[in-house]
Formats: sequence, C-alpha cells, structure tokens
Amino acid sequence: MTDVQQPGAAEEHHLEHPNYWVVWAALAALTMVELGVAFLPWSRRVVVLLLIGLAVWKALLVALYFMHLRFEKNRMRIFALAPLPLTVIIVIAVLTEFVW
Amino acid sequence: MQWILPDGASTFAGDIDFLYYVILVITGIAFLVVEVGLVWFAIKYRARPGRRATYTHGSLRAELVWTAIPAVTVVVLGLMSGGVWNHVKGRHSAPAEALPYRVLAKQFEWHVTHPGPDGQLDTPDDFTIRNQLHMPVDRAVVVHLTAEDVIHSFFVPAFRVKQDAVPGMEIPVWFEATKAGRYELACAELCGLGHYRMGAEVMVHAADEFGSWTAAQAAARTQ
Amino acid sequence: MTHAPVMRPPAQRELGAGVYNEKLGIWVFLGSEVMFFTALIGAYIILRFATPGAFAEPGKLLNVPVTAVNTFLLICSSVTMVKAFAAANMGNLKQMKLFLLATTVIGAAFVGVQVYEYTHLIHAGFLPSGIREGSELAELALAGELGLGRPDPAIAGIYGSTFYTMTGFHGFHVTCGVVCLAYATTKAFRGKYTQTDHRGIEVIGLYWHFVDLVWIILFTIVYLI
Amino acid sequence: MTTVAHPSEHTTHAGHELPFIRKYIFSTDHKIIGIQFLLMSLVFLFIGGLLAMLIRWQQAYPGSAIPGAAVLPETMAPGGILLPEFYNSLVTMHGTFMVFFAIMPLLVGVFGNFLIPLKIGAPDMAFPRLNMWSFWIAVPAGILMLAGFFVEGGHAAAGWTAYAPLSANPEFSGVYAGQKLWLLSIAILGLSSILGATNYITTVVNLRAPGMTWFRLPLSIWALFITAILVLLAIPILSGAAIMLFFDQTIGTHFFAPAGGGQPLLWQHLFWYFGHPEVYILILPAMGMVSDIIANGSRKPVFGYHSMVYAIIAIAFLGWVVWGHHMFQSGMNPTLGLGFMISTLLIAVPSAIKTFNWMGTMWQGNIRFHVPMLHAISFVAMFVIGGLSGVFMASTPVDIYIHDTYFIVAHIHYVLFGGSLFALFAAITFWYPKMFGRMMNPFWGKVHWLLTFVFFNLTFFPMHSLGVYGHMRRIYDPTQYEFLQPLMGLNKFITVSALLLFASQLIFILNFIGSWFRGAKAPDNPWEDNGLEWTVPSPPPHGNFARVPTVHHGPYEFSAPGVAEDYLPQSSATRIAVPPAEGRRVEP
Ligand code: HEA
Ligand code: HEA
Ligand code: CUA
Ligand SMILES: [Cu+2]
Repeated sequence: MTDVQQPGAAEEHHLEHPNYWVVWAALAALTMVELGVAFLPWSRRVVVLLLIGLAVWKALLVALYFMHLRFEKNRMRIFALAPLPLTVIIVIAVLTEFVW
Repeated sequence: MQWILPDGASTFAGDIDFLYYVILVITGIAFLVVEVGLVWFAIKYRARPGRRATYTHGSLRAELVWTAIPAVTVVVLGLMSGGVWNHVKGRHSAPAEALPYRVLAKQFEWHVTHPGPDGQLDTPDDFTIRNQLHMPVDRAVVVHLTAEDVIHSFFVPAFRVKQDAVPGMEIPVWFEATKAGRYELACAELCGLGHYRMGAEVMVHAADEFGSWTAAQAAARTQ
Repeated sequence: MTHAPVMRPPAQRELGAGVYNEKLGIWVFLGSEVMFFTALIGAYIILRFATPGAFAEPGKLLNVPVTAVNTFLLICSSVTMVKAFAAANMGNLKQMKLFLLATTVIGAAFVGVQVYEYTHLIHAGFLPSGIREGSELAELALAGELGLGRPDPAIAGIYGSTFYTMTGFHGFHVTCGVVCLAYATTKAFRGKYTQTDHRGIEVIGLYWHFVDLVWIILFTIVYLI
Repeated sequence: MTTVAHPSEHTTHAGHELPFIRKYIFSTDHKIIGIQFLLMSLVFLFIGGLLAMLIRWQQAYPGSAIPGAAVLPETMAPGGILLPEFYNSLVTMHGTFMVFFAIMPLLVGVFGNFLIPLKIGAPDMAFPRLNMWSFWIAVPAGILMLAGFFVEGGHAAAGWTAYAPLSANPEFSGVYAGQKLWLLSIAILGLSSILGATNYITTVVNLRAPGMTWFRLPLSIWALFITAILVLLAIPILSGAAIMLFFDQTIGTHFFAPAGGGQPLLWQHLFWYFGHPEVYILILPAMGMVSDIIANGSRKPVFGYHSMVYAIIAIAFLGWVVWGHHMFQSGMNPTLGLGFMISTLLIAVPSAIKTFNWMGTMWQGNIRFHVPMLHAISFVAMFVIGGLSGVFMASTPVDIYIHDTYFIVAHIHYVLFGGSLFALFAAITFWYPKMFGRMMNPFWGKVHWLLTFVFFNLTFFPMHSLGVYGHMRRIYDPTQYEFLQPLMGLNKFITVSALLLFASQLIFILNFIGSWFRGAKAPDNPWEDNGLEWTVPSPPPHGNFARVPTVHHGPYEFSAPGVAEDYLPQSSATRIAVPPAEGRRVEP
C-alpha cells in the first residue's frame, strides 16, 4: 500500500514500561496522607500548603508516568505544559482585586 | 470633523486633554508616515513594462529603527499616562477633605445622597435627590458609587469622569468642578431598555450659593 | 483501488512533533480542556477569596470518606488503563481486553458514586443555588455546625454553584470517557487493536488520565481545603 | 490502514463517484468544508450588515418609521418604529453575528480549511472527519442564534459582551429565552472552533510536505497556526464562562449575581481573558493573508520574513496579558490597570514591525494593482487607523473619557471592517479562482473596492468625532441628551454613508454569485504566485496533489535573480543565481 509513513505504535512498542503498580500504590498512599493532613489541628495555612503540595505531587505522578510525559520528547512536554502559565495569569491577576 | 475636545470643567480635565493631544500628535505623525508612504510607494513603484522589482529580503537596520522608535514612544506615553491615572483614579487619590456623596444607580435613575450642611454622610441631615447632583465649585467631591441591579456607568463628559457602578461594590470617584453651571450626567454602560434615557444633571453652585441651597434643602426635608 | 491520483511520497514525510497525528491531536485538545477547567476552577478560587465565609469547613457538609473511596476508584481505573496500553504494547492482547473492560467498569462505578453523592446532597438541601431554606442542612448552618463564616445559609449559594459546576463538569467528562472506553472495549473484543497499531487505546488513555488528574486537584481544593 | 486520519485513503477513493450528499454536504474534503463555511458566514455577514442598517437608521432618525420595517412584528418595531429593547437586541446581535458568525468563521473556518493543506502540501487535514463535524456543529449553533429573534422576550440584549448581571437575570433585561439561546449557541460554536483548531495545529505540525520547513511556511499559514493556538486556548474560557452564566439563568447558581455572593466583575475578567485573544484571532489570519498578497502584488519577497513571524508570535503572546484594558473604568483594581496599560501599549511595537514591513515589501516593488492587492493595501491603510485609535484607549486617563463612546465604535470598525473585512475581500478575490475554478470579474471588483473604500471611511471616520464629543455607544436615542443634539447632523451623514456602503456590497454579492456560473475559466496560477496551491488545477481534485510535492524554496521568491519569470514556485527545482544582497536570507 502506498502511503505516507504513519509511525504508529510500531516505533514505540519497545518502550520501557515503568512499574505502574508502584505508581498506583504511591497515589493511593498519598491520598491517605492527604486525608490525614486535611484534618490536622495545625494552622490552616500550613495545612492548605501541604495539601496543595500533595495534590501537585499526585498530579505529577499521573502526568509523568501514566501519561508518559517522562518518556516523551521535549517538544511534546512543551506542548503539554504550554497552557499552564495562562491558567496562572488569570487567577493571580483577578485575585489582586481582593487580596491587594 | 472635529478633533478638539469640548470644554472641560474639572481640575484634571486639563491633564487628560493634554494627554489626548499628545497622543493625537504622535498618532497623527504615525498616520501620515504610513498613509503618505503607502500612496507614494503605490505610485512610484507601480508596475511598468520591463521593470523588475528589487530582490531583497529586508534590512535588519531599518527594522531595528522602526522597532525602537515606537517602543520608546509607547514607554514614554505609558509613564506620562500613569501619573495622571494615579492622580485621577488611584486607590487613595481622593483628597481627604473632599465632600462625600453617595450615588445609587438603578434602572433607570440616579439616587444622589447629599451630605447635607454638616458635609458628612450617614448623618441625619443627609438628603437624597433623584437625578440631580448639587455640588460646590472649586471644592473636591468624592462620590461613593453603588448600583442596585445591574452595572451602570457614571459619566459626566465635562468633568472627564467616568466610572462604572457595580452592584455589590462601592467605588469612590472624585472630581472638582472649576466652573459653576449645569452639566449633564449620563449612563454610559448598557443597562437595559431604558439605558438611553438614564440621564441626570449636575448643578455646580458657587460656594456661598451652595451653602444656602444645602441649608434650605435640609430644612425643607426635616419638617 | 482506482485510477485516482495516489500519493507517492518521494521522501519520508517529516512529522514535526515526532508522534502520530492522533496522539498529537489529543494532546492539543487537552490543552483546550486545561483552559476550560481553568475557567471553572479559576472562578472557584477567585470567588472563594472574594466571599470568605461562604464555604463550609472540610468534611462538615461534603462526605469526604465516600469521595475518598471514589478518588481511589479513579486512581485504580487509571492504572488499569495504563496497564491495558502496556499489555497492548507487549502484544498481550488478552490482558489488554481485560484491563480495558476493568477500566470501563471502574469508570462507570465512579460516575455511580457521584450520582449517589449528588442525590444525597440534594436531598439534604444542598443545591446549586445554595442551601434550601428549612432543610436539614439549613438548620445545621444556622446552628453554626457547618463552619460557614456567616450564619445566613443563603450566602452558601456561591458554594453550591461552584461545587456542582466543577464536579458536575468533571463527572460529565468521566461519562464521556466511559462511553469512549466502552466503544474501545468492544473494538478490542472484535480484535481491532494489534500490537503494532493500538493508537485508539493510547489516545483514550491520555484523555482518561487527564480526567483523573483534574479530579486529583478537585478533590483537594473542593473537599479538603 | 484503519484510521480516519489516513490521507491516502481519501485519495484512493476519490475516483469513485461519491454520492452528492457525501461530496458536497457531509464532505470530509477540506476544500468543500472551507466553501461550506464561506457560504454560511457570508450569509451571516449579510444579516449582520442588515442589522447595522437598522441601527444606523435609528441613530439618524430616532423614533421615525423605517421604510419597509413595518413587516417586522409588533414586538420589534410596531409600525416600523424600533422599540428600545429591540434596538439593544440589534446591537447585540450585530456584534455577535459579525464577530462569531461572520469574521471568525471567514478567517479561520474558511481560509484555515482551504489554505492549510494546500499550502503545506498535504492531501487533506489530519482529521478529515473531525473537520466535517466542526462545520456541522457550527450550523446548529447558527440556527440557535437566529432562533433567538423569534422567541418570547426577544433576543439577547446585553451587548455582544453580555455583561452580568444584566445578562444573568431576566428580571433586569426582560429577555428570557433569547439570552439562554445566545449562551447555548456560543458554547456550541466554541466546540466547533476547538475541534477545528485541534485539526489545524496537528495538520501544520505533522503534515508538512518534505522540505516545507517552519521558516518556509507562508505567513498566512504561520498566522493561521498561531491563531489556531489562540482559538484552542481562548475559546474554552468563553465556553466555561458562558456555561456558568447559563447556569445562573437556569438552575439558580450565583456566579455573577452579587445577591448570592457572586462577582459581576468575574464575568468581565473571564470574558475579556477570552475576548482580547479573540480580537487577535480576528486580525492575525488577515495579516498573514495580506502578507502573501502584498508580496504577490509587489512581486517582491516579504520584507523581513523572520521578524514578521516573530511579530505574529509576539502579538499573540502579548494578547494574553492585556485583557484588562477593556475594564479600566469597571471598578477593577486601579493598580492592575496600570499594568494592563503598559502591556497594551507594547503591542504597538510588533504591530509597527508588521506595518512597516508591509510598506518595505512594496518599496522598490513592481506593483500590480489587481483587486486583491487593492484590498490588501487598503487593509494596511485602514488597520493602522484602527490600531492608532487603540493607542488613545490604551492610555488609561484618556480612556476615562472615551470609554463606551463612539470612539470605541470607530476603533472596532477600523480594525474589524477596515482590517479583517478588507483582508477578507482581498483573500476571497485572491483564492476565488482556486476555490471555484473561475475568475471574479476584475472590473466590478475594482468598482466594489473603490466604493467600499470611500463609503467605509465616510461612515466610520466621523465616528471618532462623535466619540470626541462624548457620544455614548449602545444608546437607542441620542436626542435624549442635550450635549448630543448638535451631533445629529453628523449622525445623519454617517447613516447615509452606511446605507451607500451597504449598497456597494451588493456589487460584491452579484460579482461573487455571477462569477461562480459565468466567470472566465481560471488557469492554475492566475496571479503568478509561488504557493503550492497554485501548482494544482483550479479547483484542486480531491486529495489535492497527484504526488507529494517537495519544497525547495521559501514562499516569497519573487523577482529572484537568475529566474526568468518574476516568480518561483516553492516546489520548483530552479536555483536562485545570487543570494539576496542585504539582510537576512530566507532559506533559499
Ligand atoms: C481585530 C480586532 C482588534 C484589534 C486588532 C485591536 C487592536 C488593538 N486594540 Fe482594540 N478592540 C477591538 C478589536 C480590536 N482591537 C474591539 C472589538 C473592541 C471593543 C469591544 C467592545 O467593548 O465591544 C476593542 C476595544 C479596545 C479597547 C477598550 C476600549 C474601551 O472599551 O474603553 C482598548 C483599550 O486599550 C483597545 C486597544 C487596542 C490596541 C492598543 C490595539 C493594538 O493591537 C493596535 C496596534 C496597532 C498600531 C498601534 C498601529 C500600527 C503601528 C504603528 C503605525 C507604529 C506607530 C505607533 C505608535 C508609536 C503608537 N481596544
Ligand atoms: C466584523 C465586524 C463588524 C462589521 C463588518 C460591522 C459593520 C458595520 N457596523 Fe458594526 N459593530 C461590530 C462589528 C462589526 N460591525 C461590533 C462588535 C459592535 C459592538 C456591538 C456591541 O456594542 O455589543 C458593532 C457596533 C456597531 C454600532 C454601534 C451601535 C451602538 O453602540 O449603538 C454601529 C452604529 O453605527 C455599527 C454600524 C455598522 C455599520 C454601518 C456596518 C457596515 O459596515 C455594514 C456594511 C454591510 C456589510 C459589511 C455586509 C455586506 C455583506 C456581504 C459582503 C455579504 C456578501 C454575501 C454573499 C456574497 C452571499 N456597528
Ligand atoms: Cu444605566 Cu445605562
Ligand atoms: Cu482588547
């Protein structure tokens, strides 16, 4: 068949797979930790910061391993991360209305 | 065609008008350069038999020039504008001794609470008038703007004042009239079917006249 | 085949992104999803700062244990999804089918739990417009049990609005994902995916993990903070 | 092969007679889809123009019966006299149709679809079936939007910006189903745009023909590519906001209603966070296509190709951090306003690069004044006026006075009509032969151009004056205010010009439709251009290229030394004798 080369899975099936169960266990464990932290009698500010840190950690695990960003070329990582600054800009700017 | 702004009647009208004219000159020059250039090139380089266009992909030097000049111009413009902006609308720009008013905008009228003879809001001698704002000349006033239903906008063209009135917010806006007389207040934000007729008047009184007017109003209302 | 013009590449076409079209396409599309959730989550963050006291303390109104279980379900479905992809990659098509099926089922379970959560909340009086007057929750709110900064339950309107919109749209995304997964699963059982070509699985997988990722953030900021 | 995305699948099927419905209605051919978008958006352009005529009549002769408008129902214009609530709907829908259903689909839907595969040497889009969906999702959105006129309570009447709470609460606006249909339609149209953008980005990144490196892409493709990114990231914000507003209307949420703890300004922030990138969505493709056409008309390479690319990127990038300039007087934090002022002013810099590089392209050219070129030069001339009026508004203190006046209306129309629409006239006349295989009549093309140019300026230039006098926008009857009375003469003048402007467009309509059936047969390369699309028949067959072209040159090698003609197709193997003397070289 004459055809434009479509590199499909063919080029990828010798990709090393990380141990996904370990990632899964980490995600489950982090969720447990979150539940614990959320109800700690500490200063709200510390708790909130901790929780955000944990959520980012979990999100990173999903993005890096399940979505394979760790194993992608740099240009794909850029594609994936490109919108993030935009998400921050609007929230920060509007917050100045109330926090400033 | 009219490029001259109508007469201003507030202390900062002059600053705003000045900026406007500065921009008018800058953009006027840019306008002439571009339009004259386009017409000139169009005539000079029109296709003629046997001619061939010059093959060039550009000139870095020329491009740097026409990047740098606008860049410097806009930065200067920004700095000039910033000062006036802070003076007129900065968070704490209202003069401390300004006479306070409260204006409630609602579909489709303005309720103006005057401070009364004591010059203070939230005192028993306050009184509210519909669609009229009376104020003294040569004295700063600060209007605390709110809206009841939707967004309106408090616009006094002669004072170069415009500020949206937003439900759920109280926004101070100050100005100082320099000439006594009657001015129009318009609603400048689409607020529903009566938006076009949500006008009111601003009466600027001479200082002594204003005092007696206020006293008379307060007296009439307390009876 | 016909006499129509046929593409005959004189040279290997370069793929700018180095990945096949569908994969690039889904990543691009996820960019727009990020911005969509930015609108919803951004609005929530802003409103939360702007109206202190309108949001109940964690665990007081929303059922955290049930949601934690649900979070766990979604994490499980993510791992089964990626295992399905890995299995396909290794050529273990049987395992692939089973993992796909598992993902679909767990995904559907997530939606089920969310429906259960919604019915309970609505029944108790927590609505998108706020806390229903005279409801069980309204009484708790007035008694100060919910940790609402202001006793007036009407103010919790913004709480209900953001809660239902964010989690609702997330749920909608999960539902779409389940539909796609069900489709992929049937395709898999009909033998349409091979070791060399299982693009569909990778593409749906990326979407599915993204939805999981959004939930991880929502769970924290809506239920725990 | 198994997937839709597979290009050759289509090519191989092309010879088979597809049934009419698959070929012209539910087509997956990017060219047909482009033409479908073209017809749809021209209809909306016409409707938008018609609404503008009603607006203008009311502005000049407030409260007098419009000739012929007596056919409108009682709820809109009893006896031909517009009601104020209907006037608000007119303004809203004029802006909505023009922005969302005319200019945006014309630029992105039509030319994105038609040009991208042809110009990069691809047989079709990366996802042809998705492409078909993107059109067939836009159609119901348009129908919903039209339906709003016929529901009780009238159509949406809160401006195309739909500021809450006016738009959030029917009690304030008197509009019930209309506003909801508006929001629904916008959200659906958004989905269509997002699908389209996904397709364009993937196509440009992955399907470029061999040798078509990034810096050999025509500027039109660069602009469409960057625009697709803007669409992809900006539209979902609007969709999200529209959905929240829809919920405020239907299920009682309180996002934007202060009574329940909502924030009216939040709507404005979200709307303009989308809205400003949106206005660049409406200008960047126009700039790109104009660059192509000016180079062609001048028979010269684009001056400073690389900086033109960087300027597009810079405009798109800066476009994300200036949204607050629409909110200077909204009660937003004034310090934030300062930041927005600076970023807004900075956009003048990349815009200046573009403007002067267009002039540089014409400089020492050998200019052919074909109809597309006339429109393209007018684009530069008019866009600059619009851009320069933007500088007045960008200066926050001056904006205090001119915000929400006709100065803004003048700005809108100079950038959108003088800019985007002139570029579209240029683009439509330029690619018409490739789309339909026939030439448009050049004589009537020139007449249309001249009349449009003259009446456009007579209509919109005086609006600056109205603004300078403080004439508010969106007001039903200017005679309500004393200070506006002296302006009624000017208002009448504008209206007469606008009517003539509208009438001039009929020439274009006739030329467009007439040439379709009677135009001279178009050769493959009527404008002697370099783009890959001109190497294939007009109109190109399904699958576009008989063989995948190999690209050897940049897009603008006009008048290159050592080449006999004054153009050099991108796929030609001819070598250029001497590299350009001055400045940076585009990869030869
Ligand atoms: C295609 C659409 C388009 C484009 C390209 C632009 C371009 C610009 N716009 Fe415009 N704008 C709109 C469409 C557009 N706008 C619309 C629809 C509205 C109204 C929305 C509504 O409320 O309904 C609006 C409103 C609007 C406002 C809000 C006004 C108000 O409501 O009070 C402002 C304020 O800053 C603004 C500024 C600008 C600026 C600075 C640019 C710049 O990008 C322009 C840059 C270009 C130049 C400056 C010219 C070229 C440069 C030179 C020749 C060099 C020399 C120049 C200098 C030295 C200064 N626009
Ligand atoms: C691209 C955008 C665009 C275009 C082209 C126009 C075109 C016109 N506009 Fe528009 N206008 C807006 C965008 C546009 N407008 C926006 C965004 C607003 C703000 C809305 C708001 O406030 O919410 C506005 C507001 C606005 C107002 C302010 C109303 C108010 O504030 O009260 C006025 C008043 O005069 C006006 C007038 C006109 C006129 C006379 C035209 C004329 O140029 C019209 C001439 C006619 C045509 C251009 C149609 C020609 C048709 C074809 C060429 C089709 C060919 C078809 C086939 C071949 C099948 N417009
Ligand atoms: Cu009040 Cu317009
Ligand atoms: Cu803008």
